[in-house]
Amino acid sequence: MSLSFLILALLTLGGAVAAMTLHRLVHCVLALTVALAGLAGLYLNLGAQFVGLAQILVYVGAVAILIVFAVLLTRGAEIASQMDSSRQGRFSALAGGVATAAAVFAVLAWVVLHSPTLSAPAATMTQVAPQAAMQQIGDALMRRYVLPLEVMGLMLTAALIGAVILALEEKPEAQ
Amino acid sequence: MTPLTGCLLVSSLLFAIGLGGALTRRSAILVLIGIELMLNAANLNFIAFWRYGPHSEALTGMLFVIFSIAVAAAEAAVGLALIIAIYRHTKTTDVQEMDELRG
Amino acid sequence: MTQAISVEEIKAAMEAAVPGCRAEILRNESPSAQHSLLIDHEHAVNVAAFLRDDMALRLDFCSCVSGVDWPDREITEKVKVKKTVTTPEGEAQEQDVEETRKTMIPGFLEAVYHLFSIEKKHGPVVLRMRTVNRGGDARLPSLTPVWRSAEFQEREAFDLYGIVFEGHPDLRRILMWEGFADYPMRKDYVPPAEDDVEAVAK
Amino acid sequence: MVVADNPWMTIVLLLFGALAFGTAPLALAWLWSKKFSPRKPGPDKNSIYECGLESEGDAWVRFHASYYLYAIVFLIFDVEAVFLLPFAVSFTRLSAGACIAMLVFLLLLVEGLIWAWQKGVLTWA
Amino acid sequence: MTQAPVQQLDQIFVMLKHWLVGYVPAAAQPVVSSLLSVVAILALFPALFAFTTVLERKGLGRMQNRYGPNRVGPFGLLQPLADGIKSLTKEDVVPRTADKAVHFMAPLLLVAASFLAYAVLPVGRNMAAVNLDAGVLYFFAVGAVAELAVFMAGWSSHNKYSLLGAMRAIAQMISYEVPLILSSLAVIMAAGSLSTVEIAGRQAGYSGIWPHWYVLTPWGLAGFLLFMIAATAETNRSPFDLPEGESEIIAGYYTEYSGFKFALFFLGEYLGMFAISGLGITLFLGGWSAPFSFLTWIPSWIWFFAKLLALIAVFIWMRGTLPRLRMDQLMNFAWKFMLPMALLVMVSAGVWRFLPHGVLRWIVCFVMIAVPYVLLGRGLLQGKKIGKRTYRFAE
Amino acid sequence: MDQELKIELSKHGIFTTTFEELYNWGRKNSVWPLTFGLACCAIEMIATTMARYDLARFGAEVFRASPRQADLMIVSGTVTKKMAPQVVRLYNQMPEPKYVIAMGACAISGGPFRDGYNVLKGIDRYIPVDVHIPGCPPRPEALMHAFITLQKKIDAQQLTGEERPRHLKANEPSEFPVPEFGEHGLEPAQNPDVFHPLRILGQ
Amino acid sequence: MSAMVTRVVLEEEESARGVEGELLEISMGPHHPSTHGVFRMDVRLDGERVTRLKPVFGYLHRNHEKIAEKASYLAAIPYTDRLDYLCSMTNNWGYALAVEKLAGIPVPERAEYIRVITAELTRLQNHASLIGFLLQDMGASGTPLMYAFREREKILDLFESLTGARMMCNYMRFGGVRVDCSSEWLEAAQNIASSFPQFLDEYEQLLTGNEILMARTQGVGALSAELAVNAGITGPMLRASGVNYDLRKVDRYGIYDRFTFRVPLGDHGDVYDRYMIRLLEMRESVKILEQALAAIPEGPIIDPKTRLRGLRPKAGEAYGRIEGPKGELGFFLISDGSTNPYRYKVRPPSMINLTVLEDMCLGRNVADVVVILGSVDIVMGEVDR
Amino acid sequence: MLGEGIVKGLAETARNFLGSFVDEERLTTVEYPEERLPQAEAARNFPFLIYDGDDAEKGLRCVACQICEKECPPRCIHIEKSKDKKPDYVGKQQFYPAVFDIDVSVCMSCQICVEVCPFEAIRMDTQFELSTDDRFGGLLWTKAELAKTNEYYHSIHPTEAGETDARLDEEKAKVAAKAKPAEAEMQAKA
Repeated sequence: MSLSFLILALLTLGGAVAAMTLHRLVHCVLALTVALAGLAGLYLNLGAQFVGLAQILVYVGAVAILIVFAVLLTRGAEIASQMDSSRQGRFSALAGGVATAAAVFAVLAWVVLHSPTLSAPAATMTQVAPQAAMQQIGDALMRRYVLPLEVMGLMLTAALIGAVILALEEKPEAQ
Repeated sequence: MTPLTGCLLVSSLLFAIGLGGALTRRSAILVLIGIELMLNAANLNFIAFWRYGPHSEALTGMLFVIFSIAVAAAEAAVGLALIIAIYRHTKTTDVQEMDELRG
Repeated sequence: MTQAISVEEIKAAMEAAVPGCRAEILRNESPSAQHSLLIDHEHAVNVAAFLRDDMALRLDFCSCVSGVDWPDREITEKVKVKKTVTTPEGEAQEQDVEETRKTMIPGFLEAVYHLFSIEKKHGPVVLRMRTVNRGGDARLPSLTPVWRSAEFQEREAFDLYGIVFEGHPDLRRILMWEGFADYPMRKDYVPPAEDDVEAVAK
Repeated sequence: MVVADNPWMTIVLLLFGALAFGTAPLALAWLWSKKFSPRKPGPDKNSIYECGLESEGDAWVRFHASYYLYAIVFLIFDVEAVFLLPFAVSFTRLSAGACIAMLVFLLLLVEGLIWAWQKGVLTWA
Repeated sequence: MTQAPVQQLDQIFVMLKHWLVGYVPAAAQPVVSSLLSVVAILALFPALFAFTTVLERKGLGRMQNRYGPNRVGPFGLLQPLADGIKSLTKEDVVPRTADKAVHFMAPLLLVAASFLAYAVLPVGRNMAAVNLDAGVLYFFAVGAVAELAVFMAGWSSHNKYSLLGAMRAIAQMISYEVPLILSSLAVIMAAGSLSTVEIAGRQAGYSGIWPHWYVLTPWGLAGFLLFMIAATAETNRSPFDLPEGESEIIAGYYTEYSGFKFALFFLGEYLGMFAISGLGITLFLGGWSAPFSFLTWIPSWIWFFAKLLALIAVFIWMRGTLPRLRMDQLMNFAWKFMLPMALLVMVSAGVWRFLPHGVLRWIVCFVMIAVPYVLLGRGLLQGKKIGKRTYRFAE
Repeated sequence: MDQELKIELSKHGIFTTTFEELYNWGRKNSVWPLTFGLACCAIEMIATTMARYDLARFGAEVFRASPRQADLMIVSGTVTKKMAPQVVRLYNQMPEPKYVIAMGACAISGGPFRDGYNVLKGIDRYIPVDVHIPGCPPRPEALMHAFITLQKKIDAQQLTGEERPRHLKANEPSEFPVPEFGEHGLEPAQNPDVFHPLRILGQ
Repeated sequence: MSAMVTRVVLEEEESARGVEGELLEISMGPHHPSTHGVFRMDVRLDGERVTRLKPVFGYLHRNHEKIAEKASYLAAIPYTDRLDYLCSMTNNWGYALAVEKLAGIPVPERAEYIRVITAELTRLQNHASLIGFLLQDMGASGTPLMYAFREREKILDLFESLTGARMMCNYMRFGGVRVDCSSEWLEAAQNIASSFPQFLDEYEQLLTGNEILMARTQGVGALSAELAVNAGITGPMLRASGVNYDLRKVDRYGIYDRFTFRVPLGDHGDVYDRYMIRLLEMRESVKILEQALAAIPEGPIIDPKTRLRGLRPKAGEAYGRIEGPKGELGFFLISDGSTNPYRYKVRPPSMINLTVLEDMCLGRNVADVVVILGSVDIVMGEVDR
Repeated sequence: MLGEGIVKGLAETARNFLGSFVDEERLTTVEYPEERLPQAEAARNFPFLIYDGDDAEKGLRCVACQICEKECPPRCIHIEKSKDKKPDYVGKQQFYPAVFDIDVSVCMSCQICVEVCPFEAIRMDTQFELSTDDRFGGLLWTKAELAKTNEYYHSIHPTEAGETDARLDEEKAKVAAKAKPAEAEMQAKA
């Protein structure tokens, strides 16, 4: 457990907390990008170079932009997004949500900390970072994972079409 | 504490934060952000297990994360499109209000 | 720039085409000899539309719209009047007395339209309209529905002279700011006295 | 070989260096304003610039959906690029079959593109 | 060995670094070594930025029959220094309604992201700060951060022109990022690596006097042109400078920035331009390698910077000549011309590999690119009936 | 620093400079004007930046459209009452240090149009002007002369002490009241903080 | 009338909109880098699409007419210089023509020739710089404008050596011109006339075939002939819409009937046509220049009987107009027999050409607005007076 | 073909760029403070008053007829007539301006004052480097600042000054010719 891991973990978690609690939606999105960038740092720290960089490319470069556009497209929401704790029902919902999340975390943490396979200092734990050169990834992708790749292509196309249909105005404007 | 445990703890905390946000925030976009966070928490697990797991040369965890990123991105696109589509009708992105205005 | 058709002919054609319209020819004695037609308010738009669409005239191009201010004028003339005058002797006597008589010509605002024909390439035909007075009744029908080119110029006349063009699509102040109260191009406009300390002499 | 250092350390150092490079002059400027040239904010100076007029209406308005549509197409192609990069790296050692598989993958996305093109998504409103 | 002094000159900076690192204790050596690379980047490229601003102003001046700045210092070379001092001492105005934290961070983020990209650029033989296995991907990933910085600047200013400019900028950057990545894929396919160092190394050989640059193939040339056009758009340079289109939206997303923050935007923009040109050089123009085999005695880093300056000159040249595109044309150009072309370039690079050496593959690849070019170009113009016209005259 | 000592040192190849000199040198050589043309003089201002006269030689071709990035406002032409609030607001929105050149008769005094009901009799009624150029319109050379005059003025400014220019004093204003449109004219008609006219002889 | 109908339909469309995206209200100007001075457009945007555009002007309203009504006939001439401050010569001419009509003043032949020469030179420099400004608005970083001003400076030098001032020539007088031109001056003018086509070729090489320029201008801001006529559009803008109406041909004022030249006409009425019409008009102007320079006679330059100072025309009125570079420049004068005009009205082509600005811009992009405005060729001194 | 026009344009700017190093036509800049273009002889900026001889007070041609004051379109001339008279260039007793101010911050350089002046007393100067930071002191020119010698006039507008001098000489001669018979008459009477 290195220092860099700690810093990155803190960055990620801090970003995530900020993303979930800040008032302004745009701030939330910016905090989310911090969290995702931190996560990318964690991947890099773990030796997964390609995944880490892909994470930045896709999440920071594209998904964040997408969310920002969505926020700007639905501006009225910005005011409504505040956590209005004055109302009783609202407050209880808030408390309920937090409690559920805390409970989930408790269970997960308990499992992690008490799992015998994880706590045992197995030989695998200390191994040097596995090699994951780009070529290996490419080879693996094009040999063993060709089918998932094609499925992924199909899914991306479907997502494109679906999202466009949803986001497109119902009545095309009379140009 | 082993590095793997650390990763898993961070991941579960991230998951919990995402979950808490998704449950408590009223803006649909924020709910989506929460879900994204949960997905990413899972991804961290995959990478951690790939890194410290026994068959790292197989790259399964890594490729799985790549696919997962793709799926999450697609999900975000469709999800946000959905929010926009609903917004167009209800003029709100508040999940509760959406619920009330339904029908 | 020859007037292909004389003002009299136009007047006749106009009165024939728009029944009830009253037009008056105003002679211009200067070398330019651009005589004008004074038309009435009620039929102005019809007359204008006729002038524009008539195949012989085709005055499709309204070049210039000007506002003109004619303030109240006092005309002093000396008239000889027969009057019974009581002489110092106490006799009533009829006598020729020279008297200065002052006649007030009430002021009015005027809009002058210079029309040309792009199709027939003749012009100018000068149309005039006059308001009843310079005060609250400074109204004229707008010819913007007939010629779009009058839009800004009529607004300008409204802005600077205070002529209200009825039927104008967007009659706002154009050169001065909204909220300005005066009509600065009128002859009797006095600009506000600013504490104007100019360096005229040392 | 110089490049044998730990790459990530260099990058992190570069990140901090770059941030310092940006902040240092700003700090200097701040110091300057403290010492010599006082900042003079004012209601007019710190209002929004709008061609010399007072700004009316909110700048944060809702934007047109076409931005979002482009973002969707971009996202999909960005993700596609993530798959294409490893393919490109191992391309020289791949069989024709694998290449055809990639071509199919590409064609699927191109089909989406053509669909979007036809639908007018790529026409800026 | 006549080669020795040449090689020494070529590696002079590398040796200098080794020599310097040798003086510190072994434990600190990696840190110091990294630091030296970082300092070199942080010193060199801003200096290049300063130089380029003068170059640009003088070059534009010359194109417009005038001198350009020539009074401040010798040949006006101290002009950027004066500008810098001025910016530094200028009052910093932040609008009252602005989102101050985001407003402050945006220029920093932009500059940081621009600097980060230099880490993987090989500016000479053995002269890259780091050699990442996924160098090109790293470059694009870092570049993506710039988009966010632009958005932050535009949104936080709370100014209509700024937001409009930012939206334009993002739309433009995301649109051209796709062709940018796709056109570089062709090179990656040929080189079989994502490492910039390796890609540059692959092009260092010669056939006769001709180098093995990727630009010297049909797909490489097309890819290079596409890459450079996309790069122009990515860096908001004319004719793609819509986000700061002065005649339309004042100064775009940095309308509300003053003092040194504005200078930072300028710096960030130019750094982005150098970086992306550097990548273009690495990918297509053989990186640091000499254009002819008999010129290899000139140090590699001179070649890199010569190429960089040449590309910058082209940027300036374009700026001096071309009017700006319109938003819809820009987007159409990206999606309906650049993207299909980039895909085709990729496919043709694939076909290139599978075809036997000889004239045939040149012809096939050329046709594969030229025909769609003509068709798509026609589609782009004739779809809107754009072309030369004849006029009638009235006597 | 003592001037003689400085000359002496520079003879020996030692160039010294003070903060003040550097500051003034930087400011005077990097004066970016605001893209701001009002009337006829604006055309001559444009001509000044064109090839024949080339203001760029002084490093001043960077016309910035946003007042946030501009140093110099060249009031080139007639300021009407309708435009005056905008001009003052733009001036206010410029960050310090900022300079104003009143180019041409209209900008100085209303010029030939000063009898007009909508014409401001000189922009110096509302904002402080550094350099006035008479002329209608002044030739491009005259604008360059004014520019050089401004550079000299900047060069002579002190960084500290009581004589230091307005923008370095914390209590001096950096923005001036923007006049409002009244029913008959601008209100107020002038800004007494800035405008100190001569009295007419004998009054 | 279709002209009005267009507007109503567009307003209806506007009210039906707003489904997607809020409308952004932006004011472009009065301080805006592209608005040719202090012009302002209140624009409502849907995304980047313009759904409403209201021109606002008056920011340079210098009360020209009021001042001229208070001044003598002679003193109004230097003020006309400052109307359209790019073309003082043609403004002078327009005013002089109106006064000549009003007072019946003849003009000597040599003066007429000098008027034609200076007016055509003015047209050349106006059109050239207009194209420069148009390209500037289109985002070319100054190069076309610089080239245009390079040539403009040559013409201004010529004006200066003749009249003493670069821009505000104050040259023409009712009944002639102020000073005579020397043979060296005519030679210099001949040099410009013969070298100008080269410059035009260079200019066209730089611009005309440029795909970006074509894409930016073709089909943008199209104006139908019908609307153009009804809205009183004049000058190159009208001719770009295909209406053959050039006052030099129609009124044959001055001595224009002595020269052979052609009137270029466009078919689409869009920005590209306006650009091209101006380029072609410059070539025709060069032809007129060549003919005038070859035929200029000796003789007096001003009608000796005319009193410049204290001119008192007979009561009456006159409307005189000329083909200015921007369109029909008219002066309407009413005299009440005193030394100053009772009513002095300018018909500014720039302002009236703006009437259709909204019609041309609706439904277009913000960037188009700037280009369309640039192609209208306005000068605020004339719009606001 | 897509791109042809762009290439043409690029060629044009390149031609100008390269030309700027060899061709004067392609580098038209005149570096102002050091280099100046010769001013046109007709150039005008602001009016000045001519005086003959060395004494500005004595030789001033202006007779304070105030025509220019009346005709000046922006009314930037302010003249106050003297109470006494002094002889003008032909020896006739004339008023002279006690005060002659021109507010150059208002002057529109139209030269109408020159045109209407019957005494050839006011002419246009070519001096243009007048920018000042003194709004009131620097731009209001008094008689002393306005008065310039005839030699100066000759130096800036030689042709025009020559014509003026010729006209004045003619007038002088006329007056002298008129004066001669008168003198003879006087003598005869005596």
